Amino acid sequence: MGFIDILTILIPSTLLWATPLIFTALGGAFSERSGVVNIGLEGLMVIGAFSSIVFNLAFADTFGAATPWVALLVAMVMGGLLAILHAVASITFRADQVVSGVAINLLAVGLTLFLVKRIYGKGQTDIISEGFGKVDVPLLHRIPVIGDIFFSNTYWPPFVAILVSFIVWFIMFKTPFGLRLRSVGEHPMAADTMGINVTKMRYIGVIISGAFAGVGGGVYAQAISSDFSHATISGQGFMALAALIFGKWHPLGAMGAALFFGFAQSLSIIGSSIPLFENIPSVFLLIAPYVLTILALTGFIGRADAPKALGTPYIKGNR
Amino acid sequence: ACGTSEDKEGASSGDGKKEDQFTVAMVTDVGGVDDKSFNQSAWEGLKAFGKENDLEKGKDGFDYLQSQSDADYATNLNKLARQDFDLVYGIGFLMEGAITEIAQQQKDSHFAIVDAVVDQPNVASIMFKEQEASFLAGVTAGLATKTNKIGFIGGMEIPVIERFHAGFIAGVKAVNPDAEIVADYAGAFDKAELGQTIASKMYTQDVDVIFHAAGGTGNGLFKEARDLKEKDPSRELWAIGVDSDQSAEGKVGDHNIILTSALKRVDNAVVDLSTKAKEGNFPGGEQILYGLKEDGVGLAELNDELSNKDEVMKKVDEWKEKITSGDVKVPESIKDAEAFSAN
Amino acid sequence: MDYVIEMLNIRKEFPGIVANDNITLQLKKGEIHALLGENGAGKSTLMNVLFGLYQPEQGEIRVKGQKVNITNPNIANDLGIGMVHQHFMLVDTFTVTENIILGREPKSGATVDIKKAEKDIRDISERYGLKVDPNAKISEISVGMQQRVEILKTLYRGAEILIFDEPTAVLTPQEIKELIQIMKTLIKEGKSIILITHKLKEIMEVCDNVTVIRKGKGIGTVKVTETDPNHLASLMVGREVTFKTEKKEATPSDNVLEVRDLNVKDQRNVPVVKDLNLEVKAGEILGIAGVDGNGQSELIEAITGLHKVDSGSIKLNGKEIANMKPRKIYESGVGHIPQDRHKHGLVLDFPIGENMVLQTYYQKPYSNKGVLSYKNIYNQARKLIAEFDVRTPSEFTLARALSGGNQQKAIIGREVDRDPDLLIAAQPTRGLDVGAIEFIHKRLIEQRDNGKAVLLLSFELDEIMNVSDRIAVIYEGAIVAVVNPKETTEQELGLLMAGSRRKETGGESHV
Amino acid sequence: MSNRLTNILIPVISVLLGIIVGTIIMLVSGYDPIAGYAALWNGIFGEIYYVGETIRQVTPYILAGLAVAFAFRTGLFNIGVEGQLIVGWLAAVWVGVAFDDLPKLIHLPLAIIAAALAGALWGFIPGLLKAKFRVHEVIVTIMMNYIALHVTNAIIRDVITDRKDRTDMIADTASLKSPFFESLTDYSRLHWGIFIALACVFIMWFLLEKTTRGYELRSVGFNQHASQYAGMNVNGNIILSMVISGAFAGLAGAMEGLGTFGYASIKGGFTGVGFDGIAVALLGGNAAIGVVFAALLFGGLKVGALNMPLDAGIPNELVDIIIALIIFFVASGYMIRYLIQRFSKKGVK
Ligand SMILES: Nc1ncnc2c1ncn2[C@@H]1O[C@H](COP(=O)(O)OP(=O)(O)OP(=O)(O)O)[C@@H](O)[C@H]1O
Ligand SMILES: Nc1ncnc2c1ncn2[C@@H]1O[C@H](COP(=O)(O)OP(=O)(O)OP(=O)(O)O)[C@@H](O)[C@H]1O
Ligand SMILES: [Mg+2]
Ligand SMILES: [Mg+2]
Repeated sequence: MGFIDILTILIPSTLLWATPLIFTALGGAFSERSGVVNIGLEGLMVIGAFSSIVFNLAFADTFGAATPWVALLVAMVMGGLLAILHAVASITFRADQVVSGVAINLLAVGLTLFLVKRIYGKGQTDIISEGFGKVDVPLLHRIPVIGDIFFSNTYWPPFVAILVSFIVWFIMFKTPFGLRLRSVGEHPMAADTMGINVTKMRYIGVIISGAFAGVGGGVYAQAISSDFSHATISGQGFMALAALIFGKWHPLGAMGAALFFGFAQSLSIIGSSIPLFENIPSVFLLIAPYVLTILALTGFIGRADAPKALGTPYIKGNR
Repeated sequence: ACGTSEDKEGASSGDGKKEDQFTVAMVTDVGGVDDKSFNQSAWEGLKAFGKENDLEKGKDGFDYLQSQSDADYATNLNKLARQDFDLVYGIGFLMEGAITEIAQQQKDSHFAIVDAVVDQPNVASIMFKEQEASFLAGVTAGLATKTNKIGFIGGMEIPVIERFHAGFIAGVKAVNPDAEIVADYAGAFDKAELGQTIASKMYTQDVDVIFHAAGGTGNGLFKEARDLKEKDPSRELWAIGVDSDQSAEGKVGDHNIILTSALKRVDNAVVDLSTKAKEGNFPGGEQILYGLKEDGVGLAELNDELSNKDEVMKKVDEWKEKITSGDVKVPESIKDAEAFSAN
Repeated sequence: MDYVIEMLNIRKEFPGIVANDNITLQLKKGEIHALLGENGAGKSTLMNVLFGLYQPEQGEIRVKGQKVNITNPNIANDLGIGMVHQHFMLVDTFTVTENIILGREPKSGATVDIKKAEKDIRDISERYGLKVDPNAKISEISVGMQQRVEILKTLYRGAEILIFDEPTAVLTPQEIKELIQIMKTLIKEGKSIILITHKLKEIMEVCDNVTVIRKGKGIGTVKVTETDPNHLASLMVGREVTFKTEKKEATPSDNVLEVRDLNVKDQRNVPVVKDLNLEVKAGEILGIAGVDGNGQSELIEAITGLHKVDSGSIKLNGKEIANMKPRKIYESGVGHIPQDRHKHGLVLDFPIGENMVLQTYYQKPYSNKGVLSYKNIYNQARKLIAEFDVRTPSEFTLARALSGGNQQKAIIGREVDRDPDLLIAAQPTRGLDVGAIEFIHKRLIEQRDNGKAVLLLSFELDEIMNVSDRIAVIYEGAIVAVVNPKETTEQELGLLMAGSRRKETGGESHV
Repeated sequence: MSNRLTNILIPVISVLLGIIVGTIIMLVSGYDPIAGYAALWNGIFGEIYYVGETIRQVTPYILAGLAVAFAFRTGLFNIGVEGQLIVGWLAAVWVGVAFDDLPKLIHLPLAIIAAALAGALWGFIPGLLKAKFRVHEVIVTIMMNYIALHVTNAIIRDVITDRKDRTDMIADTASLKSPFFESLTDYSRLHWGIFIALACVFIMWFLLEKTTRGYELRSVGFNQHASQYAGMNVNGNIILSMVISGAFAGLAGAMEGLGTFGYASIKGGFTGVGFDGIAVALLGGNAAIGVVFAALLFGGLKVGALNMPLDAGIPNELVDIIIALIIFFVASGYMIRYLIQRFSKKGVK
């Protein structure tokens, strides 16, 4: 296989892999930047995947080709709704945020499978008919070489994800809202003395994280698995969390980390067809993404500093 | 659930309220009864058997339990045996250990296991000649391909999948010795994204027919094939399903990208074995092989869009005949398959 | 009436304690009004009530005669009240500008208008003489600068009434001088100030009136012109307090600590201690005077093994200890009262009792063959708590719940009780009230009188002058002069600290 | 109301609330809650067999919970219990299969130690990276989980066996199986491992609360700066903590490999026990004894739930929902505490 050939397979699949992780990690950034640990991303993705598939199955006839996009909105809302639970527990009731996140994960899996069995009378849904399909990006795919590698036989959601990453970066670092959100995660008492409603900001952060993770799950379900079962979301939420930390809690960093995961993952699959890697036992290719991540962290990414107030409930008048 | 002793008595003496009813149940692995694979197929067999014999779903007829993890197999099998089911199936090789153990403890209960061999007097082992089904799939693929490049996606590298793989290679070789076969294992049965990437790679490399034996991972193959077809309906590419007829997964507008499916008729085997047991001929301690001949494996309907459908069908029937008659022995290992030649 | 603020009969309770009990404070326009009280008397609480962080159970607040209900800091801001908190309320990772505008961001379109913000800040800082770099990150600027940011925050919000909660506790003398100047400018510009401080000298210098509270109760308000430090101290503590610490003549003997040609680099590999020479003798207190950031912290960390020594020698009782592990150094007879009690001194989430054996838990009698003896640990804790007057509900109370003064007393008790040959005390009285300071100074001198060596680091010239037997002045990583406190003045010290050589004593003499 | 009583009341009230919400869910979904809970109850206590199975399930939960709790108490978040468990499982079985002529007195301890060492090694790596390079342990442990999964699969397939999907059964001399318990509990798979788990509970408690080493570990967990100042070896303690945590997780794997299953097989995904361990630890307040109770609750509900589809026609995921809710309520103890205080105040008046 030629180098360009390899890239034409590698890049679209990298992008596709990374997309759910990007959305979810961006969500994580909102929550964690506001000071609330969100280990429940996995569960929020589950809700997103579930609701998008259920909606897709029910309304494919109504919305036609627009169905997956509308379903993403539904996933977004459902993710946001479930996240409220995390917000109430960890912000208002001062629950340990990790505990609450773990509960979110258990709850999401239990609830969705319970509902699937209740609704469909079986353990998994049917396959959707209107998923995210392959596209050639208009105009861009005509660019020689680049067009083939990046813009042909690809999907829309990755481009949306990358665009959204920049929007999130803009919101977080250029707008008053972003400044306030970050201040609440770094030093809530300082923010409080500046008249910022810490509780409100944290609620917003957590709910947005749910919405984004919902979209992440919805993208995964509709662009990749095409149905919903217990195995649809199995670890992607944790990978997104890893991407968030890897990317140092920065939206673009998280996007980069997610792309890196996607790349390493795709490489491990494409690898067996690259002459150089042909004779490597498959297990080495299978663990490559994870080993590479650890090496990258150890070698040149180094330590990342979490938002200072991450994980601590804000209690007025305490220090 | 009533008291322990009462239940036990029921189990050993075989009387009680279920006296005249032959009851049967199964334990699925984590896949559940709608995994579009052998769990589903087995459950359909149970339902068919139930219908034949006027049984109702439930404790007095036929039922199933789904496992949530490996640790649940034994509990579930035990539970069913304790509920006085006359025959309890364990679906999948993963249950080998659990059945072995429980069969020793519940000597009066009858068990059957699919895809593994358990050497106990009260266990019947159901094995399939997957290679025969995939051989026919290979024949189809070998004749359908235009590019002479054919793909195989395996779930995990385990013996069952290897049999599928071996038969497929042999089948292709039988009708199209020039065709090249590329194979990849995803390392998992439930990772659709892996299947999708592998399929994407293969299709990009000019492969035009891909056969999967990878459970849920295969969903990724179908997704990729559908997406490519949807984008470019004129493109000729195929996917071949496994275990049950997966043609429903292949619809793209007016097209369907599922060429055919290599069937593993767990349902037939279940009905067959249940009937034998009901009639008092439970083949305890035996290993029953279901192949083409026994209707235990087979090939699903060919896709109508296949341009040379009739020719392919003829060839398939020819080879089916050779296999059922015993003229051809389909290799079970990849090594033998590589050496296989059509004469 | 010309009161801008009237807090009348304020009562504020916390679970189990009345922090403010019927306190009245009236602030005139254009005055600097001091609020004085021991640690834990309720000063911060009262100010937090005024700033809207706490709601009083009882009492009334009037702003310019109008009765108001301040339920959150926003309302306080709107009423023109700004507060510089005791513990800075700054986001470390933000720039100066971002910290100042937070919550009141100028906008252009959807974005924060940083340009305009910076301009506004420059304008204000020029007007009040508060020079800052708007682009600098908080984590990269000095404490004095950080305080200016805090003041700017209030001015940016148009505050007319400023509350300063112990602003000078964390500042160097130079910075204090600047701050006093700033406060005077603010008054000239028509602002009114409430100042909390434990330093009576400062009150005498800048304030017009003083309100004294003791254990949550208002004692009364006096005019500064009609009082003196001794009177104020006794009002506050309820007994007579001595200021000039009584001490006998020192009888120094052998060198306990000898530092020769010491070089230390900081994390960024910049040399911060350069060819430093120093010695401390048994039976004396050596004070190190200097402006913050001249290598003091690194010097102490190098001696205690917390920081790598680049070159040079550190001898304790003649034995080389440079680059030994901290534990080895402690075991050879060093005690260390760290600068930052929260970060280094205590494990805040341990009970105060367990904190008492932080360096000795592995030794007998606190443990035996690796198994802790809680009985002995808590016996020791009880002993120290009694001996050092640590006010805590019990020895099982988490260290976090103690007030700063009591935390400090606990640390000092722990270190002194190990009876080290060399006791290093870094800013041991920061933020403490006069009563506590007196107590701690006595303890240090007691150590000296017992024939131990004490190395005292402080930014408070008063403290250095009062307590030390000799004073070493540190400047840019080296000791530039050693003086006898009886033969020098604060002015002279100040000059030395600013880098001017001391001609008459021969410049860089050996210490 | 005394603090201690409140601390006991909170989990109890949480369980009750969880059950109440579970009831509501069943009613709304058209199931019969009484039948549902009866099935659940019978699935735990209905037969001595189920009791045995519950305790069997509780065994690895205790150890996985201890692993998470231990790391937590020392300021580390070990999401890698799952991976450490998997390698421990494999190591135990490997030893169990490979030596068949050793006396039980040597073979069984050897297999158990192998599991602990394997888990410890898997914990050592993130510990080392955290200590030396300040790499966040959460990411590394997540990655190590996947590495464990693939590596153990490859070893089973290509090293221990000849391309088979599971190992042979371990030798009897390495087995934790207990015919005595099995006959006592009507052929449940209850094995001797529960005693190992309980011993570990004691070890964790003793180590953390009673020893100087535990003092250091806790101190480093709370405040690294102060610990360093006090002369403790901060990096060493971080690594040690992960190693001990990993060893507990490895032992949880040994329980599965030497007790419940007797073999190791290729896995398509995680066992879930390691992740449940997080919930168990947190529910148990990260205290050794708390972990035992949490594991009992968790294990009981999980085993009992298996009975719900057959006996009451209710999907067993309902129990997962209830467990999640209980964890929520326990975590939100502040709210319950507040309510209790309001309540008892009113009571006094
Ligand atoms: N958040 C709180 N919760 C409970 N009690 C508190 C709280 N803050 C302060 N207190 C109590 O109120 C009393 C007054 O505390 P405050 O901080 O106002 O003292 P202070 O006069 O500012 O002391 P210092 O001079 O040390 O700053 C303390 O003794 C303490 O017991
Ligand atoms: N969260 C809290 N809960 C209970 N009491 C508290 C709390 N925070 C502070 N306190 C109490 O507040 C009192 C005074 O604390 P404060 O921190 O004001 O002292 P401080 O000397 O000013 O400390 P620092 O030197 O750190 O500024 C102490 O008696 C302490 O018990
Ligand atoms: Mg105060
Ligand atoms: Mg103070």
